[in-house]
Amino acid sequence: MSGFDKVVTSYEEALEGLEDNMTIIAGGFGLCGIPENLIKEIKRKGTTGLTIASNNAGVDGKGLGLLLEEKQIKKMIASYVGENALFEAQMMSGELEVELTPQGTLAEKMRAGGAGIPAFYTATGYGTPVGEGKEVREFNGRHYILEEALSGDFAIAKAWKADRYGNLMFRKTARNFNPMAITAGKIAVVEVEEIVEVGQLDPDEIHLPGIYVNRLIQGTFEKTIEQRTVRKA
Amino acid sequence: MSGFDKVVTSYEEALEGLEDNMTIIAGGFGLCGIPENLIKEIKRKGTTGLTIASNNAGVDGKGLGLLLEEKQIKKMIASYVGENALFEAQMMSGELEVELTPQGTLAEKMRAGGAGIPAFYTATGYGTPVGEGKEVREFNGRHYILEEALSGDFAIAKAWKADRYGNLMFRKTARNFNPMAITAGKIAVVEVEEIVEVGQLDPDEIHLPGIYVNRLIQGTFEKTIEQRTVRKA
Amino acid sequence: MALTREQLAQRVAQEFQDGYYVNLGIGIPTLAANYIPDDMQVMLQSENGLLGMGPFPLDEEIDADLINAGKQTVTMIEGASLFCSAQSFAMIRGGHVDLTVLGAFEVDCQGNIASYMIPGKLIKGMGGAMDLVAGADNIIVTMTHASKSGQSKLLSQCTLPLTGKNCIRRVLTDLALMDIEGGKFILRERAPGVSVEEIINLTSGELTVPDHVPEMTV
Amino acid sequence: MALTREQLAQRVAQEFQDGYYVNLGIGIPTLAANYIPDDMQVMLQSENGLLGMGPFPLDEEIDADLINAGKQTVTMIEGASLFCSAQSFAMIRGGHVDLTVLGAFEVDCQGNIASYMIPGKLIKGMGGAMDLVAGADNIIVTMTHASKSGQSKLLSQCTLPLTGKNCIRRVLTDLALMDIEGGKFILRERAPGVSVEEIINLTSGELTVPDHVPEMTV
Repeated sequence: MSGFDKVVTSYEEALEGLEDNMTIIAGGFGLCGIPENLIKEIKRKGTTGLTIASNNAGVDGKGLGLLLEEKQIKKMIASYVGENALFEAQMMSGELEVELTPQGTLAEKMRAGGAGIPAFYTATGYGTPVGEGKEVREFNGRHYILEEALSGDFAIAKAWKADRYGNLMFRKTARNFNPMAITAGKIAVVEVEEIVEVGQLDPDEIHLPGIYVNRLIQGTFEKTIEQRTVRKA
Repeated sequence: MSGFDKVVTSYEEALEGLEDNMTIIAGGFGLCGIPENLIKEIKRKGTTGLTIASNNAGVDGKGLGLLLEEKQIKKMIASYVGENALFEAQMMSGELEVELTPQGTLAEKMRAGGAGIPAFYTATGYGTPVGEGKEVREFNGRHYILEEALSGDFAIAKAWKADRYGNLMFRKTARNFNPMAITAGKIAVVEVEEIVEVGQLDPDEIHLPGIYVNRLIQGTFEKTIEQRTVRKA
Repeated sequence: MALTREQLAQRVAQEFQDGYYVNLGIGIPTLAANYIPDDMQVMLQSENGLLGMGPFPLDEEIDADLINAGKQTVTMIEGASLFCSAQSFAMIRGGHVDLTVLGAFEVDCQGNIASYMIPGKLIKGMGGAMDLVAGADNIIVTMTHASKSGQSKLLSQCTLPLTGKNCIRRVLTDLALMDIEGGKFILRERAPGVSVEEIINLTSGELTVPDHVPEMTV
Repeated sequence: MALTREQLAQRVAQEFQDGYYVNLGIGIPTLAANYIPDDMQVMLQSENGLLGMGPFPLDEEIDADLINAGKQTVTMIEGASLFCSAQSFAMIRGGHVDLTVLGAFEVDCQGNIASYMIPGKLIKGMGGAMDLVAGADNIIVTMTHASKSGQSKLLSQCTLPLTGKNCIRRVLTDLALMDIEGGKFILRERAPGVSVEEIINLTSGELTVPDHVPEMTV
């Protein structure tokens, strides 16, 4: 009787079934709250031809930047990719396809993918390159464009704490895209800093219910800081 | 300097500006988590011609049932209205207009209203009376109908605990429609069991940020139970 | 003999699998929770915002803030989680619930279901039923095979306003378990002591009867 | 004299009102947080999921899990709240943020803004900027009035790909504060010591100059 116990004990097992040319929805904002060990495992596996939806594409040598090094990514769906020289080079050379998506639209597309909403209207991007080729419709005298949901074969995400049933809590701004990314994956894999026994989490304080989580693994994290900014005491 | 302090001290002040023929979005499921004192204040004020979106319409003498007694409601947008004889009588006589909306669609319409999404597609209601007159569109071989967002001149809702800035925590299944209802009101009025000082709530445990709340009031609640069911020890 | 309510609930429970998230409608579906096998974990979703619903409370445990979708006081099991209605229906509409069990007035061999409204008579509203039937791949409808006056509820076409179109694949009645495939009912199991002829007589929609139709084990 | 970065930030801060929820873009807009008047409370929204952003941390306070939209380490003020990106942009898109301040490459007198892309040269992406300009009623664009080579950035029609269409009503440059109304720039204030003629010369789009154009107080 395994029931609702989502815990797996190796990263290999966590990403079992991930194959070339699949689509992955990834959590994280910059390098904050990224599933860093799951990304490393994808690098180790050598899976290629991937389509990845993630707000950013990591930096050189960190996060999704690791997968760019090996040219494992065929297409990126992201809102901001400005921190990565390798990314720019591959995009300019045409090796890497890029679909720039406004940040809020990207978040909403992932949420829609998880929530059974195939498409929604938003004013974001109307009259810009993002709106090109998309249906425009007026509601109450304002123009909106139609955006379709995003979902993936896998979701990879990072949370702070989980119980064995996959009930999740996130920490501070490391929450970001992680909850929606998880809901949008056919197989949702989440790595966390701590796994507690069932019953240890207050049901009112769970940020995302375990029903969305398929596999759960405890890891250790580098948590690289991109812009270390301090004030004087 | 009032800043972000949302606290008002009387129910009269809480609903100042509510006028005849306005639209109200209300939280609550059955009699659980309803803004019972705000409803009583609407009864006291005698505001009429109201359009109210709420999952249910209360029961005779409780919740929104109080406003039916005085015929203050012109139109109800609800998913389930089966517990209220007065409601049925007024609906059958044509005094009360009713727009039956599936529960999940109602929740999503409120969320959309608060989130700047004017409309979305859902499979719910396709091929049923709910879908009549609505646009049908196919995505990936499946049929969906277009549903538009809901928003109101006022939102009335109930939370458990708040800080003075209107950051909210809900308790158990009294959460239900309350968070979305609040986001969908031009003026969102929330009554709570306890108001704490700013800084007392863990930012990670806030269910709904105070930015959505315009007025906050502390009340005492009857919390009527509709179906008291127990098991033997 | 037609199945009793308890037997219907028992047969429903045979559809459960270890690790299933299940939404049970009011009535017979809810009873099925009493028959979850001991060697199996099933988690109950209540669409008003609770995953991991437990049994009714002891008198001293009653909490007005903790109810199920039928407005009954309930409890939570360990590992439960609470959320808003938008999240609850994201879960349902997004197909994350493994099994949905609900009642109906009529089902037809196109997989249509009518369960929420009898025009001119009963207008209570659909609650979450339309979302549940639109969101789940795996739905079991439970109902009596025929009305008290002997009218079949398994039709070639529903006569009442629909709750969902072309979404039902499995129906359990007091007489039979049937699948719906290719515009036909397929008789899979019969209630103990109920003959295939009786089922044929009380099924108005097109019915395929395999050579062997086993009795249910309840 | 053209305004310095600090003076631009000071002038932006004069748009703040007590109780405003404000989203400040990277660069000059962020500096405006240093000039919030003492008798006023303003709460900063960071679109990566924080409302109530505080100053940069002390060295010992640094937390890799707490950054702003520019990926800088930050702190939280008392009364802050944390949330996911969907909630953050529900707030923005839904018009709940009172004021948005952001930079741009070009603005035109139709209220169009270009701020995210120079084709063939700079392709970093729009981040949250398209959502911010589409979601807010109250936006201030801050930028230099002209390029280093003296080309106006206040145009009759933007030449770069747009971030948003017909959404900008107020622009603050190092030379002037302008509103956009009825397809024209309207000169509201000029930087101390800057002449109306200088502004006219460096404004390419149609410009209306009222009889009296006061100097800014910075």
